[in-house]
Amino acid sequence: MKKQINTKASGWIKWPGLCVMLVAGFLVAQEKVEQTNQPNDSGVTVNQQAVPVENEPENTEEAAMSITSTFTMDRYDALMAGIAVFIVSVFVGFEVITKVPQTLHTPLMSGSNAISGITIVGAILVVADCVKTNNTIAMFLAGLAIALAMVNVVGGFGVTHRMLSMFSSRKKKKKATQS
Amino acid sequence: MKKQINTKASGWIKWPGLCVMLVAGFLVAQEKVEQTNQPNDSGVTVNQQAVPVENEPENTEEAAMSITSTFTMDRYDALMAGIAVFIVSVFVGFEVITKVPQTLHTPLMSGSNAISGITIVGAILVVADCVKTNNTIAMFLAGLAIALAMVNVVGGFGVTHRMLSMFSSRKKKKKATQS
Amino acid sequence: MVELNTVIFDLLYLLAAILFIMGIKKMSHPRTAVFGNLLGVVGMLIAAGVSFAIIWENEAIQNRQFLSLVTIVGAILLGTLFGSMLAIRVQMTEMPQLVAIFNGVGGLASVLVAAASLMAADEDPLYIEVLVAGGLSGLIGSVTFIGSAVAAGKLQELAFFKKPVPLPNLIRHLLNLLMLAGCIWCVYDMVVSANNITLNFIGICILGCLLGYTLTTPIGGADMPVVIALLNSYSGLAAAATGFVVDQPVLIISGSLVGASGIILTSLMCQAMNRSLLSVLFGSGSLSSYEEDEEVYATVKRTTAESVAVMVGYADRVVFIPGYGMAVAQAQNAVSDLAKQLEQRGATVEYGIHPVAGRMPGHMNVLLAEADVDYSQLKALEEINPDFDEVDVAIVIGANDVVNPEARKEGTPVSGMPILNVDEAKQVVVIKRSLSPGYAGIANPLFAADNTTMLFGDGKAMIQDVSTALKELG
Amino acid sequence: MVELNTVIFDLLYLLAAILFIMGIKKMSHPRTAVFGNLLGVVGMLIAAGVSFAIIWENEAIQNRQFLSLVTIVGAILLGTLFGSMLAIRVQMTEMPQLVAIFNGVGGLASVLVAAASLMAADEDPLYIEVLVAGGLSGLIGSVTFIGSAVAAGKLQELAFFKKPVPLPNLIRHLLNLLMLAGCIWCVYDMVVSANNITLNFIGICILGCLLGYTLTTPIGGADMPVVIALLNSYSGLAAAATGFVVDQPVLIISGSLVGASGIILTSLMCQAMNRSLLSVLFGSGSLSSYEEDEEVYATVKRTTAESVAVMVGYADRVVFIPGYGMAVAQAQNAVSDLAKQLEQRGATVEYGIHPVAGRMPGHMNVLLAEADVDYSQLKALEEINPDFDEVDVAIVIGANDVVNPEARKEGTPVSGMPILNVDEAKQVVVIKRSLSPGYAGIANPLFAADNTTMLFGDGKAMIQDVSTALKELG
Ligand SMILES: NC(=O)c1ccc[n+]([C@@H]2O[C@H](COP(=O)([O-])OP(=O)(O)OC[C@H]3O[C@@H](n4cnc5c(N)ncnc54)[C@H](OP(=O)(O)O)[C@@H]3O)[C@@H](O)[C@H]2O)c1
Ligand SMILES: NC(=O)c1ccc[n+]([C@@H]2O[C@H](COP(=O)([O-])OP(=O)(O)OC[C@H]3O[C@@H](n4cnc5c(N)ncnc54)[C@H](OP(=O)(O)O)[C@@H]3O)[C@@H](O)[C@H]2O)c1
Repeated sequence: MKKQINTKASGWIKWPGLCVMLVAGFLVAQEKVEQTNQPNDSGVTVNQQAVPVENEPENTEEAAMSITSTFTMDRYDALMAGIAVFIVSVFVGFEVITKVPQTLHTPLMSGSNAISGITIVGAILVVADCVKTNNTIAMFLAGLAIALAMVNVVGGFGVTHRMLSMFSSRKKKKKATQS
Repeated sequence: MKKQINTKASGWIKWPGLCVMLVAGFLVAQEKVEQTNQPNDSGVTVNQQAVPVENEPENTEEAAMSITSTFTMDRYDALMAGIAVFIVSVFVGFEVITKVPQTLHTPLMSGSNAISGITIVGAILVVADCVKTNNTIAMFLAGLAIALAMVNVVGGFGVTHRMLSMFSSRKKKKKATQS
Repeated sequence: MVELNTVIFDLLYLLAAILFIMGIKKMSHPRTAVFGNLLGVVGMLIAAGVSFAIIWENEAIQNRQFLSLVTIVGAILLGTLFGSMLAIRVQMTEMPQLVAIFNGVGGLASVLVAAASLMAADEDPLYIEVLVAGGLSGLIGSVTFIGSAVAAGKLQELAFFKKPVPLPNLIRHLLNLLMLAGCIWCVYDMVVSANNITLNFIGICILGCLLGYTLTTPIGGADMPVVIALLNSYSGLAAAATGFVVDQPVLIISGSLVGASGIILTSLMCQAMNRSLLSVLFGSGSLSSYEEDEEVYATVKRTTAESVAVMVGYADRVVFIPGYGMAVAQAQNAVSDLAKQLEQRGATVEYGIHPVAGRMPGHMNVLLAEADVDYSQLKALEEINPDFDEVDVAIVIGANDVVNPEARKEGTPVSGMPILNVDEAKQVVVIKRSLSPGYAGIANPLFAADNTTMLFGDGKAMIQDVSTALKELG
Repeated sequence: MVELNTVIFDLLYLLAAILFIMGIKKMSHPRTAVFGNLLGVVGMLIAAGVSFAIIWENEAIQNRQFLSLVTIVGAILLGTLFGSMLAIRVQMTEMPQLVAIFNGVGGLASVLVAAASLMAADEDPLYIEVLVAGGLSGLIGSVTFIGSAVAAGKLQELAFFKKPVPLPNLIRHLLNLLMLAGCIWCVYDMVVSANNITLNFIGICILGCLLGYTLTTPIGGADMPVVIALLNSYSGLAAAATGFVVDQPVLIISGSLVGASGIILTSLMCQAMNRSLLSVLFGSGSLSSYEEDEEVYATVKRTTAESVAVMVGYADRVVFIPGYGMAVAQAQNAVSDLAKQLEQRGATVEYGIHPVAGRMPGHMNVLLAEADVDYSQLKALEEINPDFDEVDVAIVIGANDVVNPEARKEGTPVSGMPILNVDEAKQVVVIKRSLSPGYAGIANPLFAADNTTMLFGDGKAMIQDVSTALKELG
């Protein structure tokens, strides 16, 4: 019976999930294509990276033409690999999480909440950009994001730990021997 | 008992496996770094893609300087994402395969053999390069690779199917009703 | 161009992702779960530490170090303070609200990161997929933020969230669709025109917030846990989208882990309540309230704590059926004490846990674990159901819908939901404050069954009364 | 620069990878396994079709279409021909060899792809990680290729592979290490000097081949299946490395799936044989052959097919223990016929399957499935072992090591290996051709036990004799 529920559940989740993911990936890709095709109708291929800070971005006509920088093949590869990471991770997620017993679903929820606090990485990294462009508002937002993500992380892991240590039998045994 | 075997097995496999993977990834990355640091000591950043076929590769001094083209940040991102794909896929593999029952281990082996025939993708794609550089030996090798991969694919899936249809009970029931 | 440090940092990020996966794997057993959680903590420390190291090394920052580092450290301290306060002070009964709040906070963080990175990069050329991912992150994040706020408010039973939206369903759906379309248009415009990025992003966020509100307010309070799990999934997806913005696989991996977790929990809950996700999200909204209560409840028998004590005092096998009411009354410790007393008298005590008892999956397990009940005594639906005919006394404390035999009939709001077959026990005691219905809002024929007696009163007080009476019994 | 087609193609590649994962997931039950395999086929068709479409669209090819397309199509046809011939004509008893051959073929394909892509790109600038991955692919691939060839040869018992390498262990290990170091140096040189790529690559391949030979030849034939599973894992890793060469996530995903599968099977086999992987790979090589056979076998009792027929004809519960000998004798159909006869006479028939019976994991299951035995009759070690004292007759056909009670003692080559407790059955019949030992090369006290009788002869013939005698019995 329990088994059946699991199978059925993963059944109806997985297919739409995958479809949505594929469609989303496709949309993302589509957008890019349209965009990149536009400025490049002239046959000029612009290979400009945003990374090198040393060379000040030259204000050539290409750079002015569009604020979005051109999409290199490598960049595209990175994006595709990112999508692959996403898809495979979803599989890992399904496999790993269907093994968590019912009893632990509440801690699982708060624990995964804590993990979603990983946005703190993004929040911290973005500070560099804020400093670079000297954008105080962005800096404020980033700081707020860090604080919020930290609430998520500390609170989530903390409360999960509190719950889980209630489940661990060691504590109980100690009490039992005491009394 | 069966459970125990599984857990223990995955225990001793996983850690060394992960370590090897990390070390390998690190080595790969290391090599790259050393290489890229060398030619770029002069502070010149070369952003040259190998992809655009339309623009003939200009034989500037940079291109002649090193046969290995420069490593862009995007390229690096793609590589990192590739490593991430690898790691996560190994997890998926472990999760999915530990669920295959003993009974089906022989078909699993031949089936996974067939899947490793995916090199056929690489073999076919490389033909384009061979044609472009007009390299007949490479073309011959690629053709051989295609044939070998195809043996793997057809043979592997075929024999797996043969084995698995022996397991499927339908055939048996039919026979049973016949006799 | 690629420095050694970058490589090491990125590998450490991947290590963090691996630790998260291993952590969740370890959650598959209560024995190893604590360790799993610690693995997660280590992973997060690594990830945050690496990010900090990257910032520390950044040239731009090293010139104007002070402000930015103060911001970061201050924000971390602030977050830690609030987070640990929440973690330490929250009551186990308030877990659903807490999870909702965390969801909302996570969603808002995603929005802010996307906003900051779009604004800060305003003058630089922006990659297109960064724009798309940023837009998605903003949309999902703001829906999650407001949606979770509404959910938390409803669970806390704040008056503000009680008034329904006075709109017919069709118009509501159309409006939502329109807003969604508006969001997508904003993303599209942002990407194609590439000019008014900030404006568009603000538009996305506002529409997302509205959407979060209109999507969640019509959903009934009983369905909130489902919504929370779904929003949990969304907050993961928002994190994954942020991963595409800042180009970090670790965010993508962790985000999709969380996304998968949320969606699985959502579906399991729906299954256990025998409802489809669609009917939860867009369903008829108001369930027709059954009004034949008086008829059903004609034969209800009252009892007293003393007679319950006599009944259980000489029983061989007692099963407690906890429900949401136990959480409200905070009766878990009283129940566990009574159970220990009964065990000392030689009875076998078990707990029958319905998958959706309480207000979130595994809610009862957490409460009982808090009260030191060994988890080997907690029996799941399919374990305990075949045994009910051998149970001497079943004590239903604060549960209602999960023991409602109406679920076996057609056409009721709980039809088809698997229930605990309490009515097969030899004797049933139901402890609740009145004859008022549970969250599904329908009458419960169990209360009027021949073998059922009702003990009216607050769960904790009643259980304590029984305990006392039992002690006097000697 | 990025065309719409490219995007679609890449998404289709990912779809193929998803199908592979789903396919292996479906392998978790015999009922769905056929469908799972078909999913794999579909995935492969998509992947190959997409690759072909990409080539078809390539400009360079469209100019000189003829030759390249002929090459591709011709190669595909050739491969299909050989592959299907192998798949259709192979005997189920030859599965280990076949898997070894496929492994080798896969490894060689990886080498060739890496070689072709390095050579073809000779004049273009090459990315460094492509070089590294190409080198790895060449190394792993050639080790896999020759290693698998040796393994297949050993399993087929070709004379050539029987002579051991006349080198002491230490020197052998040193030599191997040296070769490995040489390979790594070649990769390094290829990357750093970036000049003599072809030369270095050839060096890698030659060293890899040598390494494959010297690593596998000293390993005993009984350990070959472990080696094959390990090489299976390697061939997957080679494919993953190729994925980094051509920058396709689908190759990485599928390759690591195969890699994981191989390594899990390796470890399960080692566990079931109670040996560590290291002792299999580098172990002492020659096991000390026990020479007290005569003493052990003093009390062996012979029997005839007729008396076995009488014995089983009136038994209530009969268990067959198949081993490698059943595969050699191809006796599976005869066994299954005898079993059906017994069932018609009212006996319960089961099969006790040891995890390492035969020569590869699940070998016996495949053979018995071929002979139409229902898989509910196949009992695993831990299922059947507690029941042996209630078994009337245990018929051991061609098994030896897996029923050797010596395993319970210390200090023998099979010590600690879990065995089928056949000796606890009321009566035991062992069918084999002689008293010669099994693959572990040690005597088996079971043959001389009080309740054991030996039926000497070819497995198939003997079982058929028993069948005939049973029919005459009426
Ligand atoms: N667990 C989940 O994940 C989840 C998710 C979504 C929805 N739900 C829904 O939540 C419901 C759960 O069912 P349930 O049986 O646990 O609870 P329920 O049906 O909501 O009934 C709770 C009962 O507890 C009583 N109660 C409240 N406070 C009390 C107190 N202080 N002392 C004693 N009794 C008290 C109430 O009656 P009085 O007012 O008369 O005392 C009420 O009838 C189901 O409808 C389920 O579908 C659960
Ligand atoms: N399955 C795996 O994955 C795997 C992997 C690695 C190693 N192994 C090893 O393989 C061995 C498997 O044990 P096992 O008990 O199945 O087989 P075994 O110990 O190798 O013994 C096979 C027996 O079959 C007999 N035999 C051979 N041909 C026969 C014929 N035509 N008719 C009748 N009998 C015949 C042989 O005796 P006669 O010559 O006297 O007839 C021999 O004693 C174990 O040592 C295991 O460690 C298995």
